[in-house]
Amino acid sequence: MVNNYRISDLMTCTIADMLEDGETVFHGVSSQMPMVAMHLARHSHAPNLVHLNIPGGVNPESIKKASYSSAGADLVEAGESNFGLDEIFDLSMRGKLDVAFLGGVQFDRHGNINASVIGDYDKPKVRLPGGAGSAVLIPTAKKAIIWRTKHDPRTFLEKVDFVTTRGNLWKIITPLCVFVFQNGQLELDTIHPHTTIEEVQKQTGFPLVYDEVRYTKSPTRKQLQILQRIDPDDFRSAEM
Amino acid sequence: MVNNYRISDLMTCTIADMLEDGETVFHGVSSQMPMVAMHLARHSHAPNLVHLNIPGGVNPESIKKASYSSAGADLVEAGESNFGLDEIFDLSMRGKLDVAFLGGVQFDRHGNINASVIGDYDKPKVRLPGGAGSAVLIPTAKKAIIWRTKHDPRTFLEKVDFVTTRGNLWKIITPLCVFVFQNGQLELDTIHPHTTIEEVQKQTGFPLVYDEVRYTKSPTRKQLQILQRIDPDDFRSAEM
Amino acid sequence: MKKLTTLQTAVSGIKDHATLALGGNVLHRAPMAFVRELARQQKSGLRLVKTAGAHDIDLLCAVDAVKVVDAGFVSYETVYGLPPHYRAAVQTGRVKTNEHACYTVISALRAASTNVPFMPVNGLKFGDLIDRNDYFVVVEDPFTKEPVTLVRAIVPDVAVIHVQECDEDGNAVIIGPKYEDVLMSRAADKVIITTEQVVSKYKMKQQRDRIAIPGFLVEAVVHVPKGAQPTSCHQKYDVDDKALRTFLSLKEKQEFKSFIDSYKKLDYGAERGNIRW
Amino acid sequence: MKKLTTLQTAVSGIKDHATLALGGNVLHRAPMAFVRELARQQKSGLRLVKTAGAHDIDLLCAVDAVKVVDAGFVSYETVYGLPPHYRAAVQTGRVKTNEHACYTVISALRAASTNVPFMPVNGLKFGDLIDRNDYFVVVEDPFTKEPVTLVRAIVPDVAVIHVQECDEDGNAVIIGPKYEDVLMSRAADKVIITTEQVVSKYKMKQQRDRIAIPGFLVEAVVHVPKGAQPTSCHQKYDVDDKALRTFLSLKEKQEFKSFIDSYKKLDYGAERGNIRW
Repeated sequence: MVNNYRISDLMTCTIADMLEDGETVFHGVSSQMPMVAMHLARHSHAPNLVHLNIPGGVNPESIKKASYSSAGADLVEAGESNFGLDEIFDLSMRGKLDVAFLGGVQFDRHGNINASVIGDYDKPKVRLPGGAGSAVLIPTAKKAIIWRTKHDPRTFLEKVDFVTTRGNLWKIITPLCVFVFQNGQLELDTIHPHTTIEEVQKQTGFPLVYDEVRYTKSPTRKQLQILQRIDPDDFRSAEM
Repeated sequence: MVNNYRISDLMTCTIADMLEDGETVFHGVSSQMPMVAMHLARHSHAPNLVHLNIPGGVNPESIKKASYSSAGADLVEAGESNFGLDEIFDLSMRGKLDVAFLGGVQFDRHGNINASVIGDYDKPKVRLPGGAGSAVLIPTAKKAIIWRTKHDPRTFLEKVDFVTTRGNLWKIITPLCVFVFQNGQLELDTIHPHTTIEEVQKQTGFPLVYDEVRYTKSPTRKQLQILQRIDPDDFRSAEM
Repeated sequence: MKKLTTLQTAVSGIKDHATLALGGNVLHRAPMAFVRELARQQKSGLRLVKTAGAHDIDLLCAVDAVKVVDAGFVSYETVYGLPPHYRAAVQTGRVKTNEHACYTVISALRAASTNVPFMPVNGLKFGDLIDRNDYFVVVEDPFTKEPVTLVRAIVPDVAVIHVQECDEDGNAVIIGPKYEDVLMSRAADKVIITTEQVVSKYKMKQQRDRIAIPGFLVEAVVHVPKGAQPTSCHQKYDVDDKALRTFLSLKEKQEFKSFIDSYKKLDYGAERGNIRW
Repeated sequence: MKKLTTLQTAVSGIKDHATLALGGNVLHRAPMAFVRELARQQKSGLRLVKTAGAHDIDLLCAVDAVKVVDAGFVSYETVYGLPPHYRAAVQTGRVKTNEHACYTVISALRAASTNVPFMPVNGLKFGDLIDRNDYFVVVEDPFTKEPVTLVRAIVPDVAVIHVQECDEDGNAVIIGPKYEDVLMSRAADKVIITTEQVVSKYKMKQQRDRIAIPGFLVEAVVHVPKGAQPTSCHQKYDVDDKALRTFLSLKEKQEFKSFIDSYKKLDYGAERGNIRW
């Protein structure tokens, strides 16, 4: 047990722990945290994980140059082969993408995800960036993992304004907790060591569902050491 | 006017004369004669003709190594870029393939083409090789040209056993004549200098349609010289 | 069949209300010089097609050149945040967003590239996008009788693609990720290439296996070094952080104009012979 | 996750009645060692998928291993003429031919690669193939109300592809024309690579832009130098004229067996260490 870690470290390590050896895993644009987490997994328990990304570099050896982007050419230059975005989508359609990392802005207890609009679809109050691949990847990837660096009642709410998609949502990780989608609803999986169940409930716009309060495992010393080495410029904290 | 040419030379030069500068032109497998004709056109009146082929070499500089095949890697090695068969089909679907060279075994006066079977489709008397791309290229290429090295009443007949396809058939060239498909029927365009209208009629299983008997232009001295240079191993006669 | 032309001439051929597919992805290899010239020539009513756009779509929305955006995602990347001009244009109703799932843009372009009216899409099974967008429809598969979602074809009038190397015949090499550019070049009715370098036909032939877009598909070639700035162009330059931040801080019409005009020298440089080929 | 295996083991995993996509085209880069081992192991009821086949399909028809052929064209090239064993098998009703238009094989594989039940095909508009084959159907386009022809997906159980270079992870380089091999590797449920050379991961990484099939799609890698003979393998060997003429002259079951067995030494050579990697 170590204490010298930040929330971004905890989240990154928790994401890495969700990944199994040999899985094919995709992340999109503006996805530095999952990208680092995938590398952490490859450098620890999942050396045969297949890392796929938008520019199409399979298993980039290093992510140190990925800087502001997680869709840049560096991932191709460092890759061991090329597999472009169109092919990754096709792979997921064929049921052969194990894990997809995706975003979203609103989430409700029924596992609905909104990345499209706040307000009316045709005349929105807020036009969001859009779901990118979510609407086809969340229904087809075997496990969809959402990460959010914000956790408040406007993000996790009773009913989303618009259903961009739903489907094989597996886990959602936030700065406060991990949700798991099971039994047709978003249930609390673990809360992070630095928070309380009251705090998580206060920041969540629907009643939390759980049997007992479990805590997220803290990063190990080894994980933090690897992080230091593979992500020295701290891209994992870019969104924090 | 020269006389020291063979039927294969005449056919090859006649085919070349059908091609215009700047056109995109495709030939398939076992298509040495059109392949040589395309090169003849590129070396005379159509330097900007775009030569497309199954292995995907765009505008191969030389066809001297094509030997027994017109689908071999030599066409790629000598090409200026790559454009594979799937892409050529797509191009034709988009209405951007100007000319396609195709084969066939039976042809009738209504422009129907059979490359599939003699006899019943499910239990054929003779199973033919199949229409290859014909069934999608003849309806979509702007002009389809058929070449045959055989001209007899079993090839040109009243009614084909099976309609593999029909569509934008433009011309058919044989050792005896050139047919043109117009007014919804196969009409006689020209007969070759060495034959007679009686001979052509005798070898054709339906009544010839023509206003007057016109003769196919003989190869020019220049064309024969170019042929000698670009096809020294006489691939153009492979089927004769 | 001279294909080499000037930026102004190439852009002057674009009609108002044209459907344009823009190459690159988010902040990478967007055809920005072409986009800026569209703004300078005050094109309007454009329909923009891209899986994931950023500065290109945002800039054209800022100058009111856009009517419809077909995209899966429109945003700058993490450090630059959301696209203010695109959002304002959509929220005030000036621009209509056809929200796609990125893949459905790809599917719609694939339909165009094979000239069929629609493409079936697995995966688009749940959610409001299917109901709210009239370019999706669910039908019964005639073979299995199961429901299947179709997306309608999108045929761009022009695909505009910025590349690192091109010869005068239009044979184009893309170094690094190609994103949807190859597909766009097959889906569009016409293809315009803007290029960092115009290389000799001889040099191009030496690297023919790297050619992503064969010349016979290309209508026009424009020599514009730095033509993707302020987005990145692999092996040539990185994102221009300062320029992007400047643009994102602008609010007024006159400011957009000044920003766009500040690139004039760069965008027209090669034509004036200031930059050697 | 060891992928390197022997020819016998790789073939032993193929079930009777499996649907196999065979790489290469007519007399070029057909996976002949694998095909011969299918014959040796007396597989039966196979469904073969290929745009244009020749010796591969003809040989498997000769030994009665085939039930269905999905292809646009089956024939040797000009100098060798028609495929006698395929024709005899079809004409006696032992083999059913699903005649395609080459492109419709591509379309059916594209449908498989995107996991949709069918693919719309422009161009297939006229003729008896549409009516006589139940894998084509004409429906009304829901967007335009025009008729459109659909071809049903073909999902190969296994794609078998012979390449020049592959590493032990399955990253495969095809030198020269790729034909439909890349598509097949995406359409099939499993991919088996037979390869002239097994190269180091280091060497493969140096040429990563030439990789046609990334390793993570590949189930098994079999080292079989000369594995395409008597068809050609670009930059390795040309068509074996004598062997093809010999095969075409054969008539009896025992003759086929002898012909196939005459390749045993070659086909198993690398496993026995007779051929250096």
